[in-house]
Amino acid sequence: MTDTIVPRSTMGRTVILGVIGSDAHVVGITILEHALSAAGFDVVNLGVKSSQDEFVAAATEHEAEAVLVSSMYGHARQDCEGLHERISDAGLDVVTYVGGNLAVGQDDFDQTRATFEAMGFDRVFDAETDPSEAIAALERDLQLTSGESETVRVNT
Amino acid sequence: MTDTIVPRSTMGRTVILGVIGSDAHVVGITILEHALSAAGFDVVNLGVKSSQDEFVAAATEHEAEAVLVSSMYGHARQDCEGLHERISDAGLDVVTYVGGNLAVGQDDFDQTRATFEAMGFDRVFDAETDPSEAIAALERDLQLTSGESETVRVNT
Amino acid sequence: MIRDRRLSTDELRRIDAELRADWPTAEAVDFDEAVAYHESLPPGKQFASVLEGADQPLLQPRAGVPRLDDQIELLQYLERDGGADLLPVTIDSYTRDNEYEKAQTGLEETRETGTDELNGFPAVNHGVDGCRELVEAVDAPVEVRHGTPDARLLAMVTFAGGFQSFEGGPISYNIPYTKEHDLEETIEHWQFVDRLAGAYTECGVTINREPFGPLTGTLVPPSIAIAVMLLEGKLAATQGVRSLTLGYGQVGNVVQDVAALCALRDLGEDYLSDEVTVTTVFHEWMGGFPPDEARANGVIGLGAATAAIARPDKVITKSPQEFQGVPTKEANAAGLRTTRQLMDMVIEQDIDIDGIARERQLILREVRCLLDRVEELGDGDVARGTIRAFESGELDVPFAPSDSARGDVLPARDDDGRVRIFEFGNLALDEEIREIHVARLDSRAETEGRDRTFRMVADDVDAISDGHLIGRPSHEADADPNRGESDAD
Amino acid sequence: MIRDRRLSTDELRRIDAELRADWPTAEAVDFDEAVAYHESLPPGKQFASVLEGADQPLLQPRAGVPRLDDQIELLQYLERDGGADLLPVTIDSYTRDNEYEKAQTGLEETRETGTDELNGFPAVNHGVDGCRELVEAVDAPVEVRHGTPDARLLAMVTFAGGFQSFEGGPISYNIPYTKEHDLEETIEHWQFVDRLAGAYTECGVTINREPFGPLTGTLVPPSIAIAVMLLEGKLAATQGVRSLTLGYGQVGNVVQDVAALCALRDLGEDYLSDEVTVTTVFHEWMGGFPPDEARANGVIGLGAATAAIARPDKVITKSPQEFQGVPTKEANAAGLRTTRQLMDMVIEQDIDIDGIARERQLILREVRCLLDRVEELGDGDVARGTIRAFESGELDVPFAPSDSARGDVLPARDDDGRVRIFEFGNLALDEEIREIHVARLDSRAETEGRDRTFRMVADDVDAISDGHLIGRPSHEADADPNRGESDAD
Ligand code: B12
Ligand code: B12
Repeated sequence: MTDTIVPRSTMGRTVILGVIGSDAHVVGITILEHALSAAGFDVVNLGVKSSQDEFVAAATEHEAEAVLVSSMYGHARQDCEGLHERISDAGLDVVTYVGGNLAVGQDDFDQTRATFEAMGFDRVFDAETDPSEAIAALERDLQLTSGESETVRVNT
Repeated sequence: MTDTIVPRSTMGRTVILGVIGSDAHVVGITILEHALSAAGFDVVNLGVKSSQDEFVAAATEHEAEAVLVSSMYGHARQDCEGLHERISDAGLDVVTYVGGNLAVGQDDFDQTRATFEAMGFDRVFDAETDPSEAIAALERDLQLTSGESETVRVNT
Repeated sequence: MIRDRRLSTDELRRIDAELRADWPTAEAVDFDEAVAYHESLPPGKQFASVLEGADQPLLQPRAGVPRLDDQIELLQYLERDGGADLLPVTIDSYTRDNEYEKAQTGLEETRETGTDELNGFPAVNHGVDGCRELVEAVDAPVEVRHGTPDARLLAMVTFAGGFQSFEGGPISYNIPYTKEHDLEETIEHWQFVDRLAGAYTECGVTINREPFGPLTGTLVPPSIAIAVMLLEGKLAATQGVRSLTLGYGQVGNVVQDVAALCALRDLGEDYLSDEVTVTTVFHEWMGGFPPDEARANGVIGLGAATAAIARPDKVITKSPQEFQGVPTKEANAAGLRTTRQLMDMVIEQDIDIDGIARERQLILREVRCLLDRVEELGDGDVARGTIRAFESGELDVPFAPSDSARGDVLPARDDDGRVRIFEFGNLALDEEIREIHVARLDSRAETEGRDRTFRMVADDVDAISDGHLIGRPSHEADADPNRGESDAD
Repeated sequence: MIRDRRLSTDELRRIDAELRADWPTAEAVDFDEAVAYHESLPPGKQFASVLEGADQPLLQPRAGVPRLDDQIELLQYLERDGGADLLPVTIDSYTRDNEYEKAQTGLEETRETGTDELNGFPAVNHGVDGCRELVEAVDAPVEVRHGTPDARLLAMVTFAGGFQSFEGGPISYNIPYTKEHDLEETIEHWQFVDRLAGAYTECGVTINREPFGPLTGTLVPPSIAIAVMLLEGKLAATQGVRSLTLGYGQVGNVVQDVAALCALRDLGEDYLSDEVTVTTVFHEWMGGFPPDEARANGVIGLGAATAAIARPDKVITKSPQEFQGVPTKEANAAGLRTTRQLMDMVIEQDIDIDGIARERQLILREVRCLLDRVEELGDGDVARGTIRAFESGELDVPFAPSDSARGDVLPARDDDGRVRIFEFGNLALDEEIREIHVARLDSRAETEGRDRTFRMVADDVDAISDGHLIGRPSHEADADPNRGESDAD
């Protein structure tokens, strides 16, 4: 993350990041925050134990283009229920990702992915996800096409 | 095995012990030999890589009451094929046991047991068998009843 | 501001009375009846005496499922097929937040759907009778393991429910587990828990208390963890706790881990009054695991080997399924047996590794530095000192989610894989000690031909799950082909 | 009597010609064409240079199934999902007895029934083309691992088949593997194998040779194993072998294992001529495994930790299914990954354990004693000396099934778990050394309050599979409730 080439296109693009519900696992989003920043995004990190309201409020306030929800402790389904209604109620047009250990126990990830896609998430990531995959996905979903992908050297 | 109480009844009872086929795993029968001797049996240990003929010849020569075949390396089925015909051809009336890692690979032991019982073995033992189990089985099969089970102290 | 002084019986009663309103199951709690109940339990269920009387490290897994019948089956299985010496109930996250209503919903949903909708056992909801049913259904003593900042009601119910050991503490169950809990408040809450444990103890029912040593589980420098253990130990002892098990989470460098456990044991005995019986618990690696059961077994194996050398009184085992989610009972038992086999094979051997004494010296110096500062800041009062030290960042924990800690300190491994401090923040370590850390990390940076940046920290956080101890840049290529994408250095 | 002198080209040709009658596939062997074939192989398949050039211990599993397509699939799997650095073909037992006819039947039956009727890969039956298909189908270099006393035809076919490493030797593939093979004869047969390897080497195709260090795999005292390695090394070097990997099987005591590997490496370099490149291989525990995969992972973990400390050039891994039978490919790969994770986590750490130098000294003294006597008995000729020493029992191997060894020597563990000699037989160790062993075992006997009898040996043989390193009487109760029955002491 030091002295990294980042695409200029990501600069000024705001993403909201946080751990939802009663979940206190902070290490993953700490790593994600650094990686997203290093890749040029403006990251608003809500930290752990963030409520659905906090996600929606932050996205509204910061005119965010994406909301990244992390959940590690196994209660993601319960904690995310209703989130997408709130997002549309707030009139937000954001890309939504969820990632981490999304089910309690030894789940079958395909099934878990289907569950969360059905809830409205644009992408669902498991705990093996490297930050680079999230960045690549954001670049695609926010149409940061290669035409715009001029790069700039950033020292973090 | 030192200074052990053994039932007098086992004394003078001869058992043949050996590893059949091309199998060179000697540690198991070494342990078995000591345990059987300590329990009072007269043990004729043929060692490893013993042929069916050697088992039959030894049982005849020593008027043995039991033949204990060990096989560890996975070729037991092939190596034991025909053994029981030879035993009856020789007019022997012996109890036959087979034990060890009787199949190649991760077998289902119930199936393996059935295979070897069908071949004529009176008892089939897996590699978890402790010598004491073989001794207990011999005492039952050779009708060394508790009436006879006077004991004697032996120093090995 | 709160002080480190023993709660009076009146205060204890008053708080107890208040808490009874929080959830209906509290009504069933009756202290005297509970003492009698504990006295009726056989010696094999007396946690403190089983633990303190053992001549080899005892093994204990983590395990919690929502339903009582399932929890009983799980613990019986871990006892029988895992050979666990001590058993746990791990409490669910809603209970940890005192959201008994949500826990109730989760429990009921679980009963209806048959799939677990909670990540642990909601002991408050199960109530005194549920807890006793559990305690009676197994042979080994059972501990409550949770992560609850305000564990007062949980303690009331579970102590009355027959449990004789209770994990946590005001710092260790605040800093790593919460966001907005005030440290002063959690100290106050834990004074109640510890006083309640003390009250049982005075009636002849020793309640073992176990501060949570691993903290955030992620590259916590040993001296920080040990300082927290001693502070919590002292706070508990003030309230009358007489059986204390101080914890430490494996960092993965054998010399540092053995040294830290020695230091923890020695300091525990020095720092705490003679009335307290101090034991130690070693947690197998608490950070991110490899996403592969075979490799996870390698991590567990190193924990077992370290335990055999350091000989703590207790070892908390991990399962090969740690990475993915709450393990199956089979995987949990497998973690116990892998640990047992390796530990038993090594424990009879004399293994003296060079450099342990020196590392231990360094840890001792650091802990003294931290504790002296707490003493100063509190004018001799541990409670005040602790609050002030965390406020100023003179005490700090890496990756702490709680607002009660600065979370400025950042760790990284040195060239030998020992955890050093990369970013000190305001941490109360003297210049000489800081120089040692800086020098060690400089020499690693040199080995790797790169600067000391957050990247190094991030690489170290991922290293074990990627198959290494140290997050070297050279490892990245083989660890994950996708990795390269985001870094052009 | 045979002598340790290099076979002439004529002798080599004559024997080669004779062997061609043994099995039809021998006809396809053409030395010059084979050299050209080897030269066409990419650098990554050149066994000796891959092994000798590595900067970390390389991992290699054991693996052999009867069918070629299955063997290819198996090796590709172990490479891809196990991360094996070096690959094996383990040869079946009939081929080891030169019973190519029986192997053929087993192979055909396997093809018909779909279940494996051989315990390994019948390379002679698969012939030169089959071997090459295998070598080409994988990326890593492949070694032939077998246990064949008369491996001449196997060597001819497999060397021509593109394999560049060949396990075994006249002692190590006789004493533990046979009953009636004469040692003089096996030395003669291996002179051919080694000369053939030498001939390839002289043409620029280095064939790596690897004497089988674990011998009977069961509590072999390190000095005995090392002496055998050096003797076989010398015999091979005489025939022109230039890449030698000397082996050692883990005994489970970390200090003794690390000391033994140091001693092996040092003596290998001292004792063998400078033209020979000596590397070492460490075999994870070769004795009886626990009948439980979780516990087996503990045994494997200790092997990995030991390897990380001792840093041999190569590690042969075990699988968690070792106890029961030939492992599935998944279990085999799991053994590799467990080993890799633990080894990689420890290898960057400086771990210097006390007492290694002293144990190493003892091993060195013992090996010198044994080798000096061989030298004497052979009037300076290793071949003769070896034969005579085994005849007289001055060299001996515990639990040796072969009539060529006395098999009088019996090992037992001391109080620290190190393998000592309990029954010396005629072993050529001086009085002072014997006294050390006796004293160590006496002190164990005292600890256990029992006499030194065969029972102790038997208990030690079972100990690891029962969950311990040392077969203490106190362990029996918990290990196996049936145990008690046969012993009333
Ligand atoms: C460290 C740890 C802890 C620490 C956390 C300290 C802290 N405050 O952060 C402590 C010890 C306090 C802890 C507590 C608990 N933990 Co915990 N913990 C872990 C552990 C070992 C490592 C997590 C970690 O830090 N990994 C390292 C980081 C870098 O990786 P990561 O978190 O996976 O994040 C990466 C990816 O997942 C991904 N990612 C994550 N989120 C998102 C989101 C998006 C949008 C994207 C694209 C990517 C992404 O990118 C991240 C960066 O690379 C995991 C198991 C494991 N993974 O090995 C268990 C684990 C997550 N914990 C678990 C549980 C259950 C708990 C507890 C409830 C206790 C309990 N019952 O045992 C409490 C929860 C308390 C609470 N209220 O949150 C379970 C969850 C079970 C489940 N889902 O089925 C796990 C899986 C362990 C287990 N097998 O049981 N834990
Ligand atoms: C040590 C060992 C070796 C040593 C043997 C030295 C020697 N000469 O004895 C060496 C290294 C030389 C070796 C070689 C081979 N081995 Co090996 N070996 C083992 C190992 C690790 C331990 C065996 C042992 O000594 N156990 C300790 C003794 C005390 O226990 P035991 O042998 O099981 O015997 C007890 C019981 O089984 C029972 N018992 C045995 N027989 C009988 C008979 C009766 C009637 C009764 C009642 C009881 C009984 O009582 C015994 C005493 O308690 C086993 C795996 C394991 N078990 O962990 C593999 C194993 C037996 N070997 C195996 C194989 C395949 C081989 C080889 C063919 C090499 C190869 N392809 O990899 C060669 C065979 C060469 C040959 N021709 O025989 C396989 C067998 C596979 C299968 N059946 O599917 C095993 C299971 C390993 C594996 N998982 O692949 N081996």
